[in-house]
Amino acid sequence: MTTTDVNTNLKTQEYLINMGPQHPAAHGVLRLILTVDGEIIHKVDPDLGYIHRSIEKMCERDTYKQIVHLTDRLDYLSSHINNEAVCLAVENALGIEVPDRVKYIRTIMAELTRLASHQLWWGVMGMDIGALTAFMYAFRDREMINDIMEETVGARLTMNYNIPGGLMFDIHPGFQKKVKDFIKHFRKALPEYNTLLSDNIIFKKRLQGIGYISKEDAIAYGVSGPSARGSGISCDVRKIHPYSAYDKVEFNEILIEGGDSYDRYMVRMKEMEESMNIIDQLIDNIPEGDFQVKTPALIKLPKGEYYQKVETARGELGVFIISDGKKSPYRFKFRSPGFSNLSILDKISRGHKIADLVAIMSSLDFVIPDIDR
Amino acid sequence: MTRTELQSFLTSKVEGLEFGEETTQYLTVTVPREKLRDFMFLLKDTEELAFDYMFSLTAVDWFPKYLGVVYHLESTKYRHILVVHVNTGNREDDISVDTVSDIYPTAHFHEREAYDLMGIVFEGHSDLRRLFLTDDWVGHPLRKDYVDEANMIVK
Amino acid sequence: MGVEKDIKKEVLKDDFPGQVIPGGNGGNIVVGVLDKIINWGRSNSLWPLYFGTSCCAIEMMQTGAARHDWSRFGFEVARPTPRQADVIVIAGTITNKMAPALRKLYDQMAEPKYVVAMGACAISGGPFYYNSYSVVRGADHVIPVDVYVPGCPPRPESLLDAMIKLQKKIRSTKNSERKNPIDGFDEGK
Amino acid sequence: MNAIINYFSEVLNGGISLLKGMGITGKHFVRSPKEIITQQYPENKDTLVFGERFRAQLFMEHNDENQIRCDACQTCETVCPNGSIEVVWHREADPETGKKKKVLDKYVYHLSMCTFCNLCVLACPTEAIKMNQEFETAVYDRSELTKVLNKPGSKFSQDFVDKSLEK
Repeated sequence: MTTTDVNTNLKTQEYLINMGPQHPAAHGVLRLILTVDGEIIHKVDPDLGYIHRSIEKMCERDTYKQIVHLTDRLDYLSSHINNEAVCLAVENALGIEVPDRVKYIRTIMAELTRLASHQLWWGVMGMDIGALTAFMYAFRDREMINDIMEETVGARLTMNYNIPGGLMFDIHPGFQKKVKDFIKHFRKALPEYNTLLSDNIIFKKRLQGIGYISKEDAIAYGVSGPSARGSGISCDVRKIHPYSAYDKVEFNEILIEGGDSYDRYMVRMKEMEESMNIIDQLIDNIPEGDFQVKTPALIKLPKGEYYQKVETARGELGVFIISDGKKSPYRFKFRSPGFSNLSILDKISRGHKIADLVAIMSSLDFVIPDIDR
Repeated sequence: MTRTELQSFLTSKVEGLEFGEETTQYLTVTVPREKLRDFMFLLKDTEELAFDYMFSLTAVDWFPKYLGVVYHLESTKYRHILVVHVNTGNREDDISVDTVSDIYPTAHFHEREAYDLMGIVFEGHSDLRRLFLTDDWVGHPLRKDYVDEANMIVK
Repeated sequence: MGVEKDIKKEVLKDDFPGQVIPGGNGGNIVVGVLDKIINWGRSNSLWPLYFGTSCCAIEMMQTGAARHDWSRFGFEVARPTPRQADVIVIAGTITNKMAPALRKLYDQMAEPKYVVAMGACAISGGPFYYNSYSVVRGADHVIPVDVYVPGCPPRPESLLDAMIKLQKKIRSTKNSERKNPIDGFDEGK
Repeated sequence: MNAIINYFSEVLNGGISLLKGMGITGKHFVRSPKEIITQQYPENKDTLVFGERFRAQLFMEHNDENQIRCDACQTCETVCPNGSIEVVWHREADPETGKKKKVLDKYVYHLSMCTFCNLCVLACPTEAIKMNQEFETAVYDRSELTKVLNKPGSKFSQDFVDKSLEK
């Protein structure tokens, strides 16, 4: 028998492996049932619901002002943007135009949230791949954003700063200076990140050519956000359907044609620069004015259907409200970016090894409560 | 295409469509259940429409009449948006809708979610199982008449 | 420790009137010092299990990062496997589907084991207490909890405070009288 | 031949990129102690300052005469999204006017369920409740997290309300 004969005649049997629900690389409580042959993945079957908290059902009993605080807990890394989505949907339905000051502050806050989210993703991605130092650097700089949030909003992570009709408080007097200090610091820190991780040869080898998403697949599976932009699809809601102050700022939509994990990684790294550019353009020009529009104590939306898209750090978040004219919505649906991004996981990880699956999951940047709702 | 163009184009191609009121945010159309798959193929494959991106699939309980599914479609080429409604028959025993998961692969998970939480049966779906809840869960929690005294404390 | 337990059983009779003051033969001093040493060791090398389900996990990670740095107290070795961990920090909501997994993890941990319930969800279900059909109203329905730290999520200092309080609790236990916290838990004792 | 050259150049590049990365950590290692950001938490308790809006738990303001501003209107109870506030009250005839009015018995606050969304504080018409910054709230027993915010014997006072609303 020659060596080739041995290989072809070798009989193997597929078997099942459970990954999760408590797995350090699963970013939470995602359970994947893997069908593997040796170390090669043949099928990935995500088993969700380990953090399904019935938020959509709860929304049907809450008033619109109360719903906002639940959205903090969906995708907690972009909590401000989630709040904004609900508030925008309610404002559009009521026909309220919020003052420019609100729009500017919301946009700055949203970009700060995006920066914080991407920083966390960067640190955790490094950790998943095996580079533990990245975590420390990312969280060092993330604390600065948390401090800014704490001073103006009063909470570090789950902010609940938006209310239908504006903002809960005006910005803190020290807000602008602190944000500028942070941007100044972060402009120096970002090249450090790149030297530490992006240019590292081991890191590149772990990511390049892993988890390829083609353009057609990305659209068909509804992939959005940086994960889709890594395949070269223009899908940035901030550009296509601008909301808040995004139509007043100039920024580039980062598009990389490659489609593998490293490209998705690079999209996010470059997006951080763009976020800083957006903040730079707005921070000195926050117009004077009110930070709130008076809304009735009990908001009742007119009968109908309302949809609002926003771009969170993970992709396109949709809020779909069906109202029957009462104080609570008839049906409240979140189109969460992670849910659609997860649906492609099976397709792109087939044929890869289990260690690569960790890299793919990191590069798609899941937040499980956002998927499970 | 603009909203009115879209509406007239669709009317000329398919019969039996019901369009929503003028005031809705996006153009809304209700499709008869039997025509759903043909309609979706038309939306995706027609050059002028090119609705290739389904960004949301929502199951709704139109209590007490029927259940419904709402599809949000967008074209990545032209950036126009269409909302498609489809309704099941009687809410008690006739709750099936044809699947679109082979036309839009993203619907695969969304339909499983809708089946899990609302109990809509998607005919032709390759793998219709519960997604969030355990397999032995009784009932479909997002329905309006769902009661669960053991797990739910109603305020 | 086991030896002392046996002696006590012999001496104590059921009909003994009044309170029993254990010890008195000098062995107690040795055990007392031993207790201190053991507790000192235990309390300063609490290895947490990596168990973050939702938002609180982020604050837990912040606590482990540079600014707050819980390795100053010996907590830094976050273990993914329950076999090597001493304490579960339940950081996030426990749902009905997750509860068996949590219990399994707890059962797999080696004695002595401790539990910190971090955040409103882990204490009582928090925002999901009412109207939710899939959330466990408090992790202490599933496993015994030693320290509760409220907040949504609690800030890192709060978690550090909770961990310090857990250390205090460990230091004040007498190892001769310690029992497995899960004993009788399911019967509601 | 090419493959061998590629192999060795990759090894070389890999070594360089590793050294670069380690250079950064090395640089941070020898930086001045002023740039150390680690907080010595239990030791620095006296100097620890949070943002002034930071919310850690709800409390009810009492003045020196044990008066409160809460007239048991229950607005906070209605706006609270997760039922962390329960207002227990009874009706009592006002000694001056004879009108029956709500009187607060107990203001029960479930710290274990609160999400610090601040809706109750914003909704309160008399500014009776506020958020404070006492963050060291960890307890050994869950029942300690249910608190009664009004002190025993406290009374509602309209003067107190007027005075603080003037400010």
